[in-house]
Amino acid sequence: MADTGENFAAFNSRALVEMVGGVTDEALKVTKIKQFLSVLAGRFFNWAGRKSLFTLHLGIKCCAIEMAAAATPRFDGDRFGVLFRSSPRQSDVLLVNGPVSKKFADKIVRLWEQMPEPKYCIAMGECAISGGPYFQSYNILEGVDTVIPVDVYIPGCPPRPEALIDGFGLLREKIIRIGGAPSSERESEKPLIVGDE
Amino acid sequence: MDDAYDLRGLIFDLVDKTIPPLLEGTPLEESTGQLVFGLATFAVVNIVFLMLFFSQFAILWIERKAVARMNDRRGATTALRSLWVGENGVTAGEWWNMLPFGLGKPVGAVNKWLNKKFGNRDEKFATVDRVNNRSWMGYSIFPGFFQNVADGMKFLLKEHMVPQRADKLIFEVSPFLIVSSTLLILGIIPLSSGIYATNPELSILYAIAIFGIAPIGVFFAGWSSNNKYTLIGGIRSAAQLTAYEIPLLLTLLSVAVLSGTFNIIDSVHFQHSAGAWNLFLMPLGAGLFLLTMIAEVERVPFDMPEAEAELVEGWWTEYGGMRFGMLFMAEYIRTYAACFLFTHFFLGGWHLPFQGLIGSIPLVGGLYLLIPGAVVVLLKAWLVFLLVFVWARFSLARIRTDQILEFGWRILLPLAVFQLVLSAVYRLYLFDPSAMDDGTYGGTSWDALGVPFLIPAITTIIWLGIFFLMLNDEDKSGNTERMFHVYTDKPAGTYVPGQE
Amino acid sequence: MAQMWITMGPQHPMTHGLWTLRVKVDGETVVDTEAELGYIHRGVEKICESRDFTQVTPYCDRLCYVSAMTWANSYIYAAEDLLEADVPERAEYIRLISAELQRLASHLMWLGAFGPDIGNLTLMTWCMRDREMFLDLLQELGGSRMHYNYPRIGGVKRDIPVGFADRMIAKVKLFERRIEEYEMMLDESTIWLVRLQGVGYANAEEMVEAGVSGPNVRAAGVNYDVRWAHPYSVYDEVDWEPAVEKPTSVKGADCYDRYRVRMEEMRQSCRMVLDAIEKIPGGKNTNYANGDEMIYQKAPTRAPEGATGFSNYECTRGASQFYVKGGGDGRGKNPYRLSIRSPMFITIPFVAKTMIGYKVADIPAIMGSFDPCIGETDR
Amino acid sequence: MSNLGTTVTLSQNEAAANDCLAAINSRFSGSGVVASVERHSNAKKYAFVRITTPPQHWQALAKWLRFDLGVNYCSMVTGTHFPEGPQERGWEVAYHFLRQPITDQLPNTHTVYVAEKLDGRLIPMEFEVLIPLENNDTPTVPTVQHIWGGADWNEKETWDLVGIKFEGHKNMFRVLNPHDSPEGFHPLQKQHKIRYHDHNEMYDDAQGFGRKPADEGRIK
Repeated sequence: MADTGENFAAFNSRALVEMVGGVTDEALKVTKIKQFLSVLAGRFFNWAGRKSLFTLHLGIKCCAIEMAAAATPRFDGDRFGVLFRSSPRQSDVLLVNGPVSKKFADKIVRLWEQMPEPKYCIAMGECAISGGPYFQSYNILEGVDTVIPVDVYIPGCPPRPEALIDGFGLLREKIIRIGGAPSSERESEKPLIVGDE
Repeated sequence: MDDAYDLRGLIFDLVDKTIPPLLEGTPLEESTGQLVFGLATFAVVNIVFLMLFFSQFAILWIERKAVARMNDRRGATTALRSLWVGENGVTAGEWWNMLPFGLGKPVGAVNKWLNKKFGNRDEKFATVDRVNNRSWMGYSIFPGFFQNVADGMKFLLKEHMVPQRADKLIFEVSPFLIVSSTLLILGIIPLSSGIYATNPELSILYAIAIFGIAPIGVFFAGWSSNNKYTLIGGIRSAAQLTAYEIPLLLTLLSVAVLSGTFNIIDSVHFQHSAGAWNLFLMPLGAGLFLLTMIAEVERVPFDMPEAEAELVEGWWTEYGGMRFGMLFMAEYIRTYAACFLFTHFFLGGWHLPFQGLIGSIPLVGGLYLLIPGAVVVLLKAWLVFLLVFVWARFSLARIRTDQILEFGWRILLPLAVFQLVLSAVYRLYLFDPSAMDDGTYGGTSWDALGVPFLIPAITTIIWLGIFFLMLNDEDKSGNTERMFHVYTDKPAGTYVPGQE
Repeated sequence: MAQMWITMGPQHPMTHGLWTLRVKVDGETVVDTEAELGYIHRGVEKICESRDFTQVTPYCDRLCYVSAMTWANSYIYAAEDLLEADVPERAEYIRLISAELQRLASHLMWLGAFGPDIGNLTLMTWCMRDREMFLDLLQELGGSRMHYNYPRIGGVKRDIPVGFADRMIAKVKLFERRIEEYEMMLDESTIWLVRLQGVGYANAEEMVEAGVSGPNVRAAGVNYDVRWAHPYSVYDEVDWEPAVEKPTSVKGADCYDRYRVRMEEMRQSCRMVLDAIEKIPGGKNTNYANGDEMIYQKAPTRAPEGATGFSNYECTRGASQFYVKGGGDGRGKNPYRLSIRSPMFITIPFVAKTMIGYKVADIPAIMGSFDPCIGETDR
Repeated sequence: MSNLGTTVTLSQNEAAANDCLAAINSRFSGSGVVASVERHSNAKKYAFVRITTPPQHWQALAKWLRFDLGVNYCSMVTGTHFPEGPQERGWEVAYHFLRQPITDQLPNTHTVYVAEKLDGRLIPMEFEVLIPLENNDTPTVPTVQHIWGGADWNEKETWDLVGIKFEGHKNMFRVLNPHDSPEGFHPLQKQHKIRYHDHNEMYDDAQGFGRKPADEGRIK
């Protein structure tokens, strides 16, 4: 017992911290409090993430007018937490509301890369989905999904503001499922389509 | 008069009773006093800060609701009516029908009558059917109240981005500079004479000094983001705040001169014991204080630093995630602190209006005096926020930079000096120190010629007259070419609301 | 401060669309500007060469997203010039009414976008709110909120529904009151005046030299309006006056003049539709079936090689012109060449040069007062 | 009915058009410049002046129109490609001009034109100038950028889309197509076909998910 190599003085603080941490961790695991806390925090943050969707104030074409109409008193998207910010750093949703031309393609990719994760992309209107009436044009990409992964498609030319709000509702349901996963990790997620049965 | 609810004294007594017996015989015994003070102060500070923080959600909520109503209907000019009269008689959930025993029926009747009287006369063309049911399972108490909570928590989740070529150290530091200096303001703001974190002797100077720190952080943020918008925003902010600090300081100096102290709580006490609120003694000072404070907290019409139209988001364009959330919160804390300071300097703090008169009524007066001072202060602060900050923000346009600076230097500064002289004259020649009384009824120091409240009444009437003159001085005959020069059959501005 | 270039756009609150304004500033003063367009160039002219004359109308709807009806009418007049179609008078009246309602909606959209430029957020929601009234009216005609595809070559798609006249009169009379509310809020606000008056001067001859037209020129004091210079519909039969402005300086019209002239145009449009709905032949509460000769006369669908059609139309932003060549597709079913003249395409470079010498904070005021619309600019 | 906005009558319009025609013929007779008075066949059947000029006379004609005839507004420039056209008309440039009674204003005044009292140059009039070009690969026409400011960006656009060179045009660049478009790519020339021009691949993928643009490599 004399020379087991252990003595009280050699009991350093890191070991103490590890021991205490392990004990509390075990205690939390045994009493299920850890699981409870993690589930609770996940629920709360998921709620927060889907209740406040700041949208980038980007007006490309016709649908931009319906986007503005959706924010005004008759439709009032603000009651769903849809708020428009002018800076991509502070926005969660990139609402592509118009055709993406060759000249604008790299710009919109840059806007998408400037947005912090978790970020979502909504393709609003036929032009953003497939090129729409201009699918034959020499200067228009066939849909924004050729350059940006799209989460929700809102068909219509232009879709009514109710459809836009419905699209945000679909995005909420998707966020309930995927949580705050970054856009690179949800390539497998099938995009949702408004009005799709 | 001290507030009846002395939370601070209560907690100090509690700690003083509980702690010393525990320390009997321990080596800590000789430092009992410090320990008691530390623990009690810790408790009080926590309580006060929690009260301030949770009541701040009400600020954001009030702004959202008021703005929704203003934008719904007539806009700022008549929006306050539509705060209680809903859109076409539709309020956000007919909450009065949810009260038990039909207690809310009279409210509903009054609402209906108000709608018939003042509501839109064009229900059948009404193009806005604002969704009237934001309730949760039928209960719509505080609809939309927790939206701000969701926003704040979402910011916690967001990725933290620093621009590649930004000056990373300063970029990271400046939000904390702004937020910490803003939080320090709340330390000296009393909720009543018994509920405050700390009460330094020169708290007015302290408040102004702290208010002056955040602009440095703003300038750092604008410069370090390596973005031209933020750079212009930061420089604008520096120039504007320099121009508006000085009138603010002079206005507060005139307040201090009038009330003879540099302490916020003492100035509130003075207003009561002298018999009249400062608002009625220096309306000009109150107006200057509000103007300069709006410029200090950078809200419309003085929000050049974050002018959304030309500078994308102003000096915080590059901030995202929780940094942006903290900056956003700091903005509103500054606004809230400005409302509190106005309440304490000009609206008599925690003293009820006509406390002496109504308090002297038997029965009712006693109940009236039972209203806690903290509630009075909060209500006054929210009212100031609603009537001044929100209303101005959503009814006015944005002024250009050079116009802002010219206004500050050429108009506000001389007016502030004039107000300082005026308050000195009031204090020296019109003030009767012998008549001060710190009782329930307040003093009568501002009586003159035996007429009660003569000086405040005359001052208010004079300033209201000047305000009215300046309101209607626009020389229609002088600038007919400007106002009425469109080739039209009906000139502009001839519409009288309420007339068909 | 040293001079530096600031790139505003393509995503910027000032641009009202997708384009880039490169500004060289010295401190807060604008020294030089460059405009760059083409971010939503769709090649409509190329696509229309493979569509027949009826299929072109939806593309013309989508040229300008806030005044679809006027652009569709503009193309329809060019096609009628090419195909030599006759239009019944009731259809002309309906076109006039629809175009003027669209003009009201478009000017409201302009005012709503102009408010945030100056910093007044309430104006946006007010205008969008009142715009919904006219969108509902146009929806009764065209069936959609924005893109109606309503006029046809030789008439209109369908007649005005029963009860449309009463609803329209009620809403327009209400809106005349609302205009006075706007003026009560804006014209009597000193901040609004000091932000707009004396900013962005542009005089008439410079603007005409540069190709600017429409309300922007009328704001400079000259009442040149296609609707009386080359009248194309029944504008000579209804009661109206071109809105003309008195500029207060030799330097021409400033932002306030342009704001005033558009407010006045809204009044005149109200006056016009209120008069036209009374004078409409066939009665305002009768509804003719689709294809009835009161509202539609069948037009030839093929144009020979070499035939050309040209229309000069007072759109909401100026004179919009179409130049159509027949004989495409070998059999003359398609236009061989469809050329579109957009007023904003010529105006925007001029406005960019107008900003030189003013402050950075004036850029949105000047740009917004000219009412840019990028959909018709880039085509 | 007020004194503003009464319209120009057809007789005024006809007379003004004939005056312009006579002036043009007296000035440019026998130089290959052919002018005629045409009528629109749409709404009000208004008359306009159509001029056909060879490109070498175009600048002289333009100066004369601008400064002598008071044609102060260049509204649109249209270039057309006729691959199968005759040798002398393989390309065509069509200018459209308006004569607007625009004058600068003294302060606090506005001009109220009473249309019945208008005469001479104050009567609004449309002009259409057609310039046929040789059927070769480098169609060239002298610019009028320095005569009408409004022609500046119109000519830029015409060169960008159709590929007609305006010699003497200063600061010519692509206004609508991307700056990195290949040299000589002018989409409105007839040899360029639109995507899916033979209507086959259109209906393969209705949702358009799997479809990638033909020019995917050029972006990003």
